[in-house]
Amino acid sequence: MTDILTRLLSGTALLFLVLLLAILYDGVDRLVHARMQRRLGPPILQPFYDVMKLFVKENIVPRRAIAWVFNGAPLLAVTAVLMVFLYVPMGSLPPILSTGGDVILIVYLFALSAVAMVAGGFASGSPYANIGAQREMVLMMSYEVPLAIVVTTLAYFAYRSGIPGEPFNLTTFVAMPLWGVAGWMGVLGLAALFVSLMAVVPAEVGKVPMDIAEAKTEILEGLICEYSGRNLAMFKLTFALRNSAMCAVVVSLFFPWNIGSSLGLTGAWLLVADFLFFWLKVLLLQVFGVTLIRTAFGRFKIWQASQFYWVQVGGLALAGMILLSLDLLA
Amino acid sequence: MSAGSHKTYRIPIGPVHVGLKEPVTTWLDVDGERIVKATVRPGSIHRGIEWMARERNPIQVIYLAERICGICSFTHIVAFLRAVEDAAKIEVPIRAQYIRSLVLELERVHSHILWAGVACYTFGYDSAFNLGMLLREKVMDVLEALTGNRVNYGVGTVGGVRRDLTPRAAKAVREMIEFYRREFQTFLDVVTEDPIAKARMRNVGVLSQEDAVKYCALGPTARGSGLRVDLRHSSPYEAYGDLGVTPLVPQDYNGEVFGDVYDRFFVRVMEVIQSLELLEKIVDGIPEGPITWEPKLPKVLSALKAADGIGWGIIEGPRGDDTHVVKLTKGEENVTWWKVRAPTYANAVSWPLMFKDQEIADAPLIINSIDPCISCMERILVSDARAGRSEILTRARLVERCREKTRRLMGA
Amino acid sequence: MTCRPQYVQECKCPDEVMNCIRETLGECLLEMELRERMDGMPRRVLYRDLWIRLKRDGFLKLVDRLMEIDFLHFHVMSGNDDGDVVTLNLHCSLFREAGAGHRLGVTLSIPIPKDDLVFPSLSGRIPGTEYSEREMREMLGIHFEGLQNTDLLFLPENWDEEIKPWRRDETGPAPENIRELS
Amino acid sequence: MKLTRALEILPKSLWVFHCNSGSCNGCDIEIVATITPRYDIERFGMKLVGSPRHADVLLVTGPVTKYMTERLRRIYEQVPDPKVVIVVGNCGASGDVFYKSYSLDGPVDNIIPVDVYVHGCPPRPEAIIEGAAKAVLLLEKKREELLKAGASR
Repeated sequence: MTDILTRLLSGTALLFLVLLLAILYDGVDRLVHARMQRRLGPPILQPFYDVMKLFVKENIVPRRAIAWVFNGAPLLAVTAVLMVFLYVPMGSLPPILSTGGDVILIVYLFALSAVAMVAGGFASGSPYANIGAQREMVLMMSYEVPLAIVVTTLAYFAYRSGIPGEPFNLTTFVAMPLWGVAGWMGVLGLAALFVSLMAVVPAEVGKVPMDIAEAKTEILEGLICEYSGRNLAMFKLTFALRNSAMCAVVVSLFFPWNIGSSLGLTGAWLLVADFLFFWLKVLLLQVFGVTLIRTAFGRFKIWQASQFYWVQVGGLALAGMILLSLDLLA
Repeated sequence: MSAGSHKTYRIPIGPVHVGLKEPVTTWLDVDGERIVKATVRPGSIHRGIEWMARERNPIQVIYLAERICGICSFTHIVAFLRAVEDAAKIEVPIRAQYIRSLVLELERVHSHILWAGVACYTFGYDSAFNLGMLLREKVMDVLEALTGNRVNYGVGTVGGVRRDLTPRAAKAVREMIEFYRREFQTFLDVVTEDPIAKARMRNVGVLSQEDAVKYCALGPTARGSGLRVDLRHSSPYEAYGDLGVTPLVPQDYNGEVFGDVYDRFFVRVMEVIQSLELLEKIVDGIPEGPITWEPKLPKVLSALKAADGIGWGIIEGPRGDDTHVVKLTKGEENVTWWKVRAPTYANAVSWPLMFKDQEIADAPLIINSIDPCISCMERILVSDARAGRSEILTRARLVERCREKTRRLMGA
Repeated sequence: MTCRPQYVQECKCPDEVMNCIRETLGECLLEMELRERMDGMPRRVLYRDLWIRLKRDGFLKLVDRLMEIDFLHFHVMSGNDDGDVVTLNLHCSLFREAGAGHRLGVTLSIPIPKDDLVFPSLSGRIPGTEYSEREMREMLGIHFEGLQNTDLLFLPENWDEEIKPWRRDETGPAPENIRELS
Repeated sequence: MKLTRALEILPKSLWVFHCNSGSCNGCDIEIVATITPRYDIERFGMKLVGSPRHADVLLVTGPVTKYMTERLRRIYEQVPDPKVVIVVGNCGASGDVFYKSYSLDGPVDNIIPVDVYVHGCPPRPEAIIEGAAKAVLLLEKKREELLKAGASR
């Protein structure tokens, strides 16, 4: 009983902290983006202001929208992504719900939030939102393939190379970095998997060049075109959270090293140091994997993005899979 | 996507758009992502400028002509002035002609860079947009130094220009040329060599050479389709007869013509570089002399009052040739009638062809591709089925409605 | 008639074109003037404009003849209510692609009696004229025979189509249609 | 009241929807200039948004043409409360050179309530930023009214 209570409390506290960090990172993203464009950029706390403002604005439900889906979708979307953080070990802090879930569940949670957004788009009854929702669906179908390949390959590799623990659980990967287990072919394969997973990130978080479903200049913000006020704020949170969540998962899978123990820290300090180090890694990944990419490229068209994920990224992921299998055989 | 089912629905792009008669609503019949049919409906910004001119004398019309379009304002002025000068048989001093050409070329530079930036913005390439706009500020500074204004310069007058080219301004122009020679290549590289940018523009919105002729396409749109048409070459005006302009077509650089958005983009960007050369020739070769045919306005007005006839002014603006026709009647102070044909007016006819079988994602880009005015990018409207409401809203009713909504919000 | 959708690369001299027009039109030709546009340093002729006034009957014949010389590039139509007649001007050009200074501006000016405001549509021959014809229809009330699309072009949907904004007689905009903004 | 605290932060985030109701484009390019590196309004937390539903401020340029009247009203309604309308340019404020026509319904305050006028033909980017700053103050005032209306219920 007390266990459940502590988990509940610590979970809530953690999620709150994560929410703040995710929004802050969104601010960093915008600032870095602006600086790279030789602009001064917004204050770093800008996303906080935006979200708070949106919460006190009027919440309009279009007359042609299906109200309960329209209002429920943002809530579901944001909850689903928040849930992801319950399964991600942060530094030496074990995941709150470690026993209950694994990588497959995380992938599903991401998909669930995307589906919620699609449902919201379809429910808003605007042709632009409709197109946006269709695009999001197509995009989802495209990036799920490389994502599935990466996740299953990693789990298979972990299982076959005899790493202790549940093969699909993130704690397994964190406890024993795969880079150390693999041979040179395996390292190559892991690198390929890493790159293909990073390629999925912009699509998951809806940023250029994969912001096809929300393209402002094409279909007027698409999916979220009809949303305002509180609902829009929740979608903004969803995007920020997805960004951090995706990067957190990548960090757990590929860069699970901790700093605390090598500094000789113990107890609470170890937890704090590792936690901070974990989020530092997430930030770095976010800046290099999302912000730089979105500064350097334009937007894909939907079929170009599909092709990109099916052929290039999918191919790379497959190559990674083959290399890792060869490594296992060798 | 709605595979199999062929239910099409209509989405509007527009209506907010720019220019005298250029604002356009485009209704796209869409099947999934594919455009089946496009219907173009201009008119949202029809202000009746030609009708307004009937109550104004030619000098007053200059300021009206300037506000046909804020981007190519000087183009409209010069076309109008040439029409008036043709009707009234007024000779413009050479120095004034050179200054007119100078401002026209500066305007072309600013318009093309603006367009290129906005095109990048349209397909989500914000960094290139920002880089382009950063570069554009330089030419805006020069225009400001030369004329005192950033937009709507007000330098043209019947029989000449109102501002002389001071040595300081000439120095600013030279500096600007140097600056662009140094910096513009970066922008060119960033955009023309970026794989995504190229993928977004290549084979999009194709207008074949044959259609370009048939639908009377103009300016960069026609040149992007491979036609060697440029009024600065085929019927030189002002100082262009001395400058020797050759039409810039993509086949001279890339070997082949696609007639797509990329080619139009390429033509515009290369024309900026061409304009720099022209600007240099103008600044070097500008002769001394008066800048107006007659500095006293009452004298000009009386000469215009005595004039009788139709004049035709046609010049190459940044977007294509700009045609103004003016009728002056003897004994009447005001313009009898005036016809303006902004380039987009002609280019828009070929829009439906470019839209055919393209994707919605490309629609704003295609709209942009002929019209380097700031596009519909942030001005695409959602038009909904509630338009059928018959109630007429007064302002008081609107305020009431607004408050009602507030109460509803606070109650919730 | 099918027109060849390309421009000629070599031009004819204006006199030749003028002779050709004289031959084609015969008594339909009311007036013809060649204007030379001078500019530059030294001041010299840079290009020429041809102004032709003709009767409506000779119009199509002339257009077809000019199309044989070069694809007639259409710029715009202008028009005016001149009392008993509505004058329609077509501003076109020849030899657009034929080299430096060779473009020849051609203006065809045709008076149309007000009691029979009908004019043949060119949109079959030159598709680019569609907008201008629609504009002249809504602004001056000229009926174009053969124009497929007669939707309003510039005026708002709720416009009373009986009112022709550019006319100066009773069909023009009445004072109550006009708004003073300031 | 907790809401008040949250509201203090509001002015720092200003989302703008731009509607051209018949302008000559001169104002519009100056508006674009304000989002570019030299003037960069994002440093004040302002940005242009693509849908009126996301906006706090409606920026209108141009004397309203008959074709645009209804559409402008509809956009105005789509902007959620609290909202401020800024008119950029002389012609939207008074008609300016377009003072008399058969196809104009404007000026803008004839159609929708206007809060801030930015004069100039076209105004410089600095003037547009100043207009936005005024809008921030007004937005605050409107919010207080909203709060009062909420408190009295």
